[in-house]
Amino acid sequence: MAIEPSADYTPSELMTVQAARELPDGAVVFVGIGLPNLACNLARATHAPNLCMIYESGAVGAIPDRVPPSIGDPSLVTGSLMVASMSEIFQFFLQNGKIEVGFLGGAQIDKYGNLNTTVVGSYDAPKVRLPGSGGACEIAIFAQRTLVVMKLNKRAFPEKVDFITSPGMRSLGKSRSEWGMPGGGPVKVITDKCIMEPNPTTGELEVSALYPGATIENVQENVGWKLSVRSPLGTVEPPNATEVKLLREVLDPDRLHIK
Amino acid sequence: MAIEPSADYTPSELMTVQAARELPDGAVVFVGIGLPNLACNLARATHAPNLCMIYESGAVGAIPDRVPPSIGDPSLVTGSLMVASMSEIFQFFLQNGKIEVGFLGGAQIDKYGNLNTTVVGSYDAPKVRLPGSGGACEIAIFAQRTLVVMKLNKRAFPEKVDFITSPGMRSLGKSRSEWGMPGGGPVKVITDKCIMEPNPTTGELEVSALYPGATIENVQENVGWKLSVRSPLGTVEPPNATEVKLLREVLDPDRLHIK
Amino acid sequence: MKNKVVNMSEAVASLVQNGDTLVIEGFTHLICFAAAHEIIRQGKKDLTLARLTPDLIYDQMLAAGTAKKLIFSWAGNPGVGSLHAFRRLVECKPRKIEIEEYSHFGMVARFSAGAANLPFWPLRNYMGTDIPGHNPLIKTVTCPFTGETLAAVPGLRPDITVVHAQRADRFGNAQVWGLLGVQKEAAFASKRVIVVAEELVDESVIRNDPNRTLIPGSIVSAVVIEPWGAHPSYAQGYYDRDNDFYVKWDQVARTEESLKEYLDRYVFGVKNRHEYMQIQPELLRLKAKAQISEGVNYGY
Amino acid sequence: MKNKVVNMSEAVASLVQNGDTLVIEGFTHLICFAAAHEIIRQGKKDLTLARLTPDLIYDQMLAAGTAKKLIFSWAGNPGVGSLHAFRRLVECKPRKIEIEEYSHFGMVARFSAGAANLPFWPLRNYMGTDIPGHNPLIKTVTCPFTGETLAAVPGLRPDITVVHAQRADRFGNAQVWGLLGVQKEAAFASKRVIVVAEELVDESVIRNDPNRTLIPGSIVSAVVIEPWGAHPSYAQGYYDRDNDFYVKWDQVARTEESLKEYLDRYVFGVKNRHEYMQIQPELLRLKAKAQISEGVNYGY
Repeated sequence: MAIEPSADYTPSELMTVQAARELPDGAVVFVGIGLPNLACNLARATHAPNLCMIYESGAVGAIPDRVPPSIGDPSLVTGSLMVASMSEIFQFFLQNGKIEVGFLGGAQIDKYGNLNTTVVGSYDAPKVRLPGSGGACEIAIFAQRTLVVMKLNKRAFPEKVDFITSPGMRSLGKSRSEWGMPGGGPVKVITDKCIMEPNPTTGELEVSALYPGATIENVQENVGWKLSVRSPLGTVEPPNATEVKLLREVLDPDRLHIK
Repeated sequence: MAIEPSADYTPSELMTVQAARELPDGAVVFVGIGLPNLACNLARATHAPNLCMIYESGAVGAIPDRVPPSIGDPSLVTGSLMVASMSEIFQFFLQNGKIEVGFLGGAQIDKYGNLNTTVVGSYDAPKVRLPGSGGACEIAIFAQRTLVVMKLNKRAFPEKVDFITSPGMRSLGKSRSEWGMPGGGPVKVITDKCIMEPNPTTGELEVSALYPGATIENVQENVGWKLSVRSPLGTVEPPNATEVKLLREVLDPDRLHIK
Repeated sequence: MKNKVVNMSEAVASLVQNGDTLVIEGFTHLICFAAAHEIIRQGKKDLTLARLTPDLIYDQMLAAGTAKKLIFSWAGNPGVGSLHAFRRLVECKPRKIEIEEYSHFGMVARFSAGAANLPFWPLRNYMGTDIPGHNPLIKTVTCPFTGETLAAVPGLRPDITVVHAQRADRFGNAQVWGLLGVQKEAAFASKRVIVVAEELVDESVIRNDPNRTLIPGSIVSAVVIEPWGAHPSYAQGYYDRDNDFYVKWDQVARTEESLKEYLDRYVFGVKNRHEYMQIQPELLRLKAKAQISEGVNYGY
Repeated sequence: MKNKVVNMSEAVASLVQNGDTLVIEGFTHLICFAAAHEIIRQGKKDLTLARLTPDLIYDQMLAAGTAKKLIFSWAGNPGVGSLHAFRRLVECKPRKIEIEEYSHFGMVARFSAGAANLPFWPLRNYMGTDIPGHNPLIKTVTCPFTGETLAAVPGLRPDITVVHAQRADRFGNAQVWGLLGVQKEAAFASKRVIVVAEELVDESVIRNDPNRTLIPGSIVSAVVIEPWGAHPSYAQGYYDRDNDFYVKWDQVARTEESLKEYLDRYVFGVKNRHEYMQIQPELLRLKAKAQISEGVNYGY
């Protein structure tokens, strides 16, 4: 595999590559659509050929031969290892702790990694009504760990979300362990400028690595709470030429997800 | 179909024919092995071609091409309409009230139609340890009605069973409705000398019809409680030649179940 | 068993009542738009619509005024964005429809309880979220063995459920492959069931492979044979999902006017699914390619 | 994924520990006698054996002294009569093994709860029966919506479950058709899973028909390829049930001596299933006849 760095890459490509690298070979991953799906396929095409991709629609071990526009695409079934009913997906896989990594995103994430995909404004008089939980609530509760992929933006990173759809490290006044949540919660938040990780004591998201060219000030001005910064700060390997080529030519040639 | 009466028939044949006649065309029947299985197949071959036979093993709409020696026989699957998991059989079919008729038998039946297939003697020091409930307990509770097929015998028809595996019309001091049991209970007990039915008020089994040649005294001497007798007593059509021929030549040619 | 085959118009007229709790399930796969369109055409109203993903199908039914309430867990246009008709009804105070909201797991649990005839279903969910705070039907139950507190949702027993299947016989024995969603649970939970199939097959085809049967004819009230009945959703092995239509819907539904034009042309403007397909011959491009599985031995 | 294929001796040695709660499921169909025999040969002991129908397989394991406890719902010889080794252990006071007894529905519920990682499972059962009076693990739970009292059984989480399948790939993706029993629930409930298959197939065979997959390789610890591994039980499409053997067992098990002779010859007297079949060439008469299902289209 080429390790030459890519001459150019977009923020979406950078995020996708970072997410892909978080997936160890052989892991059982609960995949959402869009960038997470691309990240999984990129991992499969590079360092993790045995990644097991599971979709809430019931497809297990999917190997889609096109970019699936939805998590229930027929291409996720053809050639997959198993079709599970949704009752099995939620009870026997998720609630039973068989999902190692879950991907999440949302309209808002707050300083404890709580995600909102339900409503901007108040529930009874919404400014924007979002789709709601889908499986996100239970992915956040049960997956052994979750990865959040979201672009930085002051409105998307408030100190407190308008509605907690998917709980993070601390929600409604209690920590995950106080709530008795089985999964590990959001271990990494992958943004377009940095990576955040929860503080092991407080559960607050703090900057753990900056991307090449980004500054803490860049990040802070897009985030609604006072950011802590880890010391020493981790480094991030930029996308290499192979990864970018795969994304552009094989995995998302029509640029459905990578802008 | 010939309606000429059969020149001869055995008590088992008589019981099987009586049971078959209780099955309306199109009914969904939960089938056990032995005489109930024969009765269902006889009904299918005569007046009820659309009987839907369901087995606790998961076979739905079975049309076995041999006499199945067990309720999990492969012949129940080949050519059946559906294979359900046992979780579906017990939850979606039985508990959900979708079974119209259930067949039961046992080592003992008492005056309220309670059945014992668990133990003769005490549970902790059994005289005879029987197999136990299997699905009988829940068939008794959930089937819209049950049919019991058992030969008369004083030890088999005690006033009170040693262990209630499958509740009848009244058990542990309460009626079915007081217990909140969804199914209708044992509407008929088909023996080799008579048919018994529960008294609508007390729930006690009483003689509702006598077979040709049998007397109340014959019956009473084999039963451990003082029998009430309905008036007028119903009549029972003996097996006809077609029924006996089917049983002997087609449905149980090796006399596995009919002795 | 008796022959239950009727046409969609007869099935909807006789089995869907105003005020019913109606379920048309199918997770991305096998969503029966043909039934929804006929319900709209017949002017059914005051329905409570339940479904994990309301999707375009309930966006259309909401826009057409058939519903008074929505029970759901994800109200979006999959892979595209918002459901605009839905949003117009709920982004106002007071809302123009009632909503009752869960997560997918909660909806699956409600159908599972319904199918098992249980009054509730336990799940380890919803702690630390705002979901139960806005839905009084999410309660808790205490485990009699461990003392743990679990979430509980009530069983859902629809009046009528429409199950779209790849094939069925005339008695309603229905076979499905590919994604299964919660169609089996929804059907067993329901008082009445309409099976809509792409293809009518002889009973012998069903009996040839009984492990493929999703629901037995014994719980089915009517069978409708409706090729392409799931478009713009898909039927594995029959036709692909019309992803372009899902993208286009984002524009169509953006205003009440353009949505009404759509309904006038494609729902009220046709008598049935056959006419719907006739005015869109280009849809035949979605016909599935062949990738046939191998048989297995059921002999003994 | 890594290749998990090992032989039965290795699988049992590394994955079955003395004192484990062990499940070998399969309702009449796909009961893995090959695994039971190897467990007996290796002298495993103090096992808690759980299974709906102990059947001949646990009668043999009980007779061989592998178990301290039995969890079950129907302990008979299906279609024949009694399990004599079982009866010798329980028709005495005090019993020579512990027993914990349910009905089938109760056992199904215990496995379902285990697979779903729930501490209990609710069911409307056991009212008016003597079963809960002899099993303190059958309790009640109150519905938080209706106030009804339901029965509840605790989740069962075996240490090790053996699933016999018609075919599997080397990663443990296992396919089953015909009767499904509670094998899926038992496998998902279990900490460790051994898949035993009649036939090793390439991953592409599994991917050719994903709706037939009962359990995914991701929950499987080891794969054993063991043709005829279920005899005297059966594997649909591979061989018929040996009904004669079930009848014969009634005599074999009637005395401790004749049962010991059986074990000496057919279990201890052979190294593995291959030898077991070699000394009984007449069993090949049970080979299944062909009745092949037709394929379905997975294309789009």
